Amino acid sequence: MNYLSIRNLSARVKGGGPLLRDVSLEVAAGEVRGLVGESGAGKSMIGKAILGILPKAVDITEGQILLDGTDLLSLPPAERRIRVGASCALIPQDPLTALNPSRRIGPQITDRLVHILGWTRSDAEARARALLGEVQINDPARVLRQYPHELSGGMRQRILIASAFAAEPKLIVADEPTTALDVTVQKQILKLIAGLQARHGTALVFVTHDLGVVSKVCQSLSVLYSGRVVEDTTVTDFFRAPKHPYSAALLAATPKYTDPSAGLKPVPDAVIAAVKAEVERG
Amino acid sequence: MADGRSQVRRRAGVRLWLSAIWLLLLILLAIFAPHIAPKDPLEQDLFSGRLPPFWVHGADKSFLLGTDSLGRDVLSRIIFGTRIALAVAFISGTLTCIIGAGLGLLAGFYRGWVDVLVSRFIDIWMAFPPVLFSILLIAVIGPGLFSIILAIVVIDWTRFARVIRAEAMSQGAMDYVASARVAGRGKFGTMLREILPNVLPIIVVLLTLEMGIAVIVEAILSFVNLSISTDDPTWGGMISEGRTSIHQAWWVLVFPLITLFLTVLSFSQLGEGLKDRFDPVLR
Amino acid sequence: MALLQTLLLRLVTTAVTLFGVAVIVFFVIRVVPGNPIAMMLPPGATQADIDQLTALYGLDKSIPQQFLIWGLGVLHGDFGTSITLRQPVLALVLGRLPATLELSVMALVMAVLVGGAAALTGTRLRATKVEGGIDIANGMALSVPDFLWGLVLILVFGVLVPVFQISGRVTPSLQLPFVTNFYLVESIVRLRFDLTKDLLSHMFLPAVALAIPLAAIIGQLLKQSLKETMHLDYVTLARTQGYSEARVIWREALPNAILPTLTLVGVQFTFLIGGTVIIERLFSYEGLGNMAIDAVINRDLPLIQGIVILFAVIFTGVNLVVDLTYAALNPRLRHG
Amino acid sequence: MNLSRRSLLKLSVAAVATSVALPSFAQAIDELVIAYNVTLPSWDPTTGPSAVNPTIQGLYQSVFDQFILQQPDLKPAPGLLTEWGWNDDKTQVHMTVRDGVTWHDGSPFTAEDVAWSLERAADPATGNPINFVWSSLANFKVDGNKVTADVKQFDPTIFKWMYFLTGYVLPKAYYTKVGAEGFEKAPIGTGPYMVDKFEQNAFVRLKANPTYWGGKPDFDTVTIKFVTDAAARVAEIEGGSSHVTLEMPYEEYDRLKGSMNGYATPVSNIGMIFLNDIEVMLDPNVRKAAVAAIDKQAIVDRLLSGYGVPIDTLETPDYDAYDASIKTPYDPDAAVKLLAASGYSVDKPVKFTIQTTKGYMPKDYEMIQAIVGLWRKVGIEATIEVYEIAKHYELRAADKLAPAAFYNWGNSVGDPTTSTGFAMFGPSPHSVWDSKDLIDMIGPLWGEKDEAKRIAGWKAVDAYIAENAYVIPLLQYVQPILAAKGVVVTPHHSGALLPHLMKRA
Repeated sequence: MNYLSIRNLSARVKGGGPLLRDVSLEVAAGEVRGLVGESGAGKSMIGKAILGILPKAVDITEGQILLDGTDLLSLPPAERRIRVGASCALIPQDPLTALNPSRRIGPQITDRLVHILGWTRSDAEARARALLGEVQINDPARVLRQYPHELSGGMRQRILIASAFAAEPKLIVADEPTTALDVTVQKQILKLIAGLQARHGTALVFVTHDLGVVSKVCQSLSVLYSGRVVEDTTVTDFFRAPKHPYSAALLAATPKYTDPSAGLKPVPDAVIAAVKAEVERG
Repeated sequence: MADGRSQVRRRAGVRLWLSAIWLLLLILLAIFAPHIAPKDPLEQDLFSGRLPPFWVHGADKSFLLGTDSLGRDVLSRIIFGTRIALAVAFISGTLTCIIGAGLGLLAGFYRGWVDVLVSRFIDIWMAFPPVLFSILLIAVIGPGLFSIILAIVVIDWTRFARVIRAEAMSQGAMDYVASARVAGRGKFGTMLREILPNVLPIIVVLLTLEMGIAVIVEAILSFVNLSISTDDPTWGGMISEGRTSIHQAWWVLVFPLITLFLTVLSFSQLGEGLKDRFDPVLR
Repeated sequence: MALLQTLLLRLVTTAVTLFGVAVIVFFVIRVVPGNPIAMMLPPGATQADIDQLTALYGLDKSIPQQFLIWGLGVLHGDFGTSITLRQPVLALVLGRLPATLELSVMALVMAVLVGGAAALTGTRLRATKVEGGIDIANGMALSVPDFLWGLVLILVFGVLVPVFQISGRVTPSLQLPFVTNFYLVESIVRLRFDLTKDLLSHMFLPAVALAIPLAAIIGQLLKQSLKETMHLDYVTLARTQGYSEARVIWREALPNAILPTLTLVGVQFTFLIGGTVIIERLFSYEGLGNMAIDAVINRDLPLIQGIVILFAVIFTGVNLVVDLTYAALNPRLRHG
Repeated sequence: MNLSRRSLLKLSVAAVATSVALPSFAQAIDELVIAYNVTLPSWDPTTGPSAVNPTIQGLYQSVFDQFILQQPDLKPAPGLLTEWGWNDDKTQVHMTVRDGVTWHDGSPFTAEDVAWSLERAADPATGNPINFVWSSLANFKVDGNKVTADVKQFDPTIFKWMYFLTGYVLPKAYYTKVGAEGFEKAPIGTGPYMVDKFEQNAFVRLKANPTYWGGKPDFDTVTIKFVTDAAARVAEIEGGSSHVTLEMPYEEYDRLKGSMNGYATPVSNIGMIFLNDIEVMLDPNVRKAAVAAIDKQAIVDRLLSGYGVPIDTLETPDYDAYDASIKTPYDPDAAVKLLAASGYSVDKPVKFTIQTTKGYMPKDYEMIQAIVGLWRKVGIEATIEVYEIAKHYELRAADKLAPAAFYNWGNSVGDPTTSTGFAMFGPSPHSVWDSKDLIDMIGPLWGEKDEAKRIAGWKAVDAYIAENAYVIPLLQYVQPILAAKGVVVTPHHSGALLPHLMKRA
């Protein structure tokens, strides 16, 4: 039984157009699944749906989100909150705004362990120090007492990652965790996430528009276009021979490290028209 | 490619429309007062004093909302009172806005000694207790429409100045201003063409709120018996006159109060509505 | 070090502000028609009497001269004697300040509680009928002048349902063992809760009348600031961690939303003290405001001067305190 | 002076309550609470602005005694002075001082206190506003319980001032010991009540003076709360937190008098319109038309719920020089004819400004609005200008009042000099009409030694003023007083509300 299985999930804006169209997705325990697509394709919307943080103006019209066998959508809000809080975590996109400016780093990691998971304060603090070590922060005790504005973007993202893994979640949703960082720091952060994921065996849903990132971190991926999953395959098969024309075009539009002079080919209009038609047909 | 976010339409502001309609109604009343008002607001008849509104027993149908202690028609006085209320609201509102926003813009954008001077001026001005200062002011220049407007402008311009100065400062720090300067435009030109348009929405919002406040200040000054000296009817004057015979002729106080209340409410809801409309990021 | 430097700068600017206020008030009230001497002329007084009385109160000298005398006096604590009350102005004004301060602080506390609750509920139930209702209530509270709220309260609680006292600050027949003029504070300190009850029963209605518009303003500002904070990432992150909506608002959004509202509350507080003039008049509450109106009506120049200067000191003082608390609360400023 | 049946009804009968008594007053009142309409600025009744403020004299008369006692009907009676008068050629005055009286601190009251009080009033340095009257007496001599003084300049009203503004006796020993500021903090007098506790602008608690020469008052403790807002005063008495209050709107008096003891007494305070001898007012037709066009009875009945006595001269029925035969009847047609004679009409009205206070006296502003309305019907267009009472004094002292200016003139002594005299005598800074004919007519009356001749002289002046319409007298104010069932009040025609005249029902 897969840890996370999304079945025929559709969502629309209140009094507006569709956002997700009949999305189905399976993620086994410990698996790293990439969600790929152009911005606005609905990939981060799926992440938000799993964690239950969809904007108020978005309604889920049908479908199920089974987490470890239980459909989150059928649970009463309070129970769903506790279950997600205990077993899932989010690595946010922009570290600069994802930490509460008026509170120290320490409590922002330990509070959740104490309040939601019922740990003792001392265990929580020990855990926080350990995790900061795992994300290569050399003086954890001092950092725990500092305020967010005293730290760089890279440091903050490390703290957020540490905070996510601290609760030993079964599933982590990483919502484009490196987009807001500059390139040099990106590589370190990706290596960090991959390392921690392997060690902790956490299932990871990795939302990104960068196929390069997918190739380095993910085992499988789903390609999305305008709210619909157009292809669902393993990373190796995708890069060897993408089945769907849109996937192939997408791959072609990505710079190859191996052959920099190959030049970029934008997704041809014909392909766009075809996939649009397919998606509209529903 | 349908991006969900752009379709989140702002819920049509019912309150916004209601307040706009009420204010339009007032403007019409003010302009066509002589034709609309059933009676001459100043005409007295001591022997038909304190007649109740039409639906109450013992009413005189020709006085729809009853008469005050001097036998003047309450409805006509409210209608003519609209003229003074809107005059006070628009004139003092605009003046406050021009002076306050102007100084605020200069201080916020030019910084330096201009900012120091204006800020000191604001501090000194805000150190005066508002109501007491207006009483003193009116004692100097004597009561009357002009002095009320002056009193409101003198007290409230600091409200504009402070907000616009802060806004101009934050806008001034933004990149689009630097790029305009790089494009060789003079400092004053930049302020007018770059900063002002972005600060304008807030000015408009503050302006509508200020108009509401002006109407209330006129009512407060009437309570302290310093409002308009002439016979011309003002809502504030009617409310303070109606106060003494609240038990016998409640309508003399209640109807102008309702009108004042709806007007000020409309101004504030209009201000709120505009604030949401102008807000760049759709909430 | 930075904090000390800003403090010094602030003190200098405060001094400049106070001096500016003193000069302006001094000249404005001397230009006011209706000099106090004319007030005292009984039937039959002759021009000689007028000159003699004017000299007695030192009003015959030129205005700059009068300002100099007054200024020197102020430097060593003598603000002159009130013409109508025939007592030193400083003693009068300081004697009355505690009553107004207590009333204003009580009104502020009420406003913060009610306004805060309205903002939190408005945010918690945003985009629902409840929030619409709260907005309307805020609008209504602001659309009626506070003296009319006072009137309504007098009619309802003074006459129809006589639950609260409607005039004065304390029941005259009570023996007050107080040393300072801070009756409320001292009654609590001395554990005389019977007196506290009586004081509160007198202060409740005027405080409510003052608090209503202020609560609306605080409610609107805090809700606006809260709603903006609710969209920030760290709030969303907290939701994913399992915190309930209410706790998210209380723990994450509120602390960061309070800061911008604080400065505005500081400013409103000084307007509040200025605004007590009307409410004190209506409730015959013997604070600074009530004395101020009599001073203006009777053209008691030294007293008006003293009252306005005191208001200026309070205003600049409150501003200073607000700025310091803002710096203290805001970690970015505290840790340099 | 015609009294319509309706207003007569209201005046003569004290409306004793018949319907159900207010529950909270069933039991007897041990501590009387009065809601007073003005605050007491200072305790020295002889200096500063409060010394000439008529509305405060009631508070002073509860604690201090005047040289001579004024009875509720304004007539004088023996007070601290049992006997007083001039010598034959009126070059000296003599006074006999009552004995067996003590100050509130127990010290004895002697002739020394009387002499010292008079000397102090005569001394310009103390700032007594009525100095010009008291300085007409000099070199006071005390002999046992007799005080004599020389008359530097004969003033026929000197003894009347002894029961009028600043005519109070202060304790010589105590005052010299504690000084002005000490006296302000702990004032003592010989009056019916002693000051127990005073809270500025809030209240004063009085304790009955057990050894008062006029008999110990009924209520042992009296609290006078200063409640300047009329609506608040009404709420005080209706809500039961005060037993007696005064000066509430007449409509409220009518509403509440049924369920309480109500008293409506004409007092020594009149509403009038000064006419300034400038602009259009120089034309007698305009002045006479202005007077004839005012229906004073209608204004009293409609605006003041009938509480007011229309008057045609500056004297009220209680005053010494009152002459009922002087009439200026309401005659709008005559007004139109008079105006036509000077070329004015409803279409081409005469224009001038009328100044008035707003909210200073009951319905002052509404009365002027009503008068302007009446004037508009006959061809007079007056624009109203509102000013504060302080500005009125300023303009009057500088003789810069508008052609017409509303004012109220208090005169609890009832003597013509302090009403018609000071209001109409050119040289006095208080007069507004300064024509030579009136100055010559009033001049000799100041020093007239023969009382009958003096009064007759003033009556002639009043008639002359009415005939030439040099001023527009309007009405004598009626003071409304409401008291709980358990309290019977004796109103004083001077308008002073005196706790020691209040008895338990």
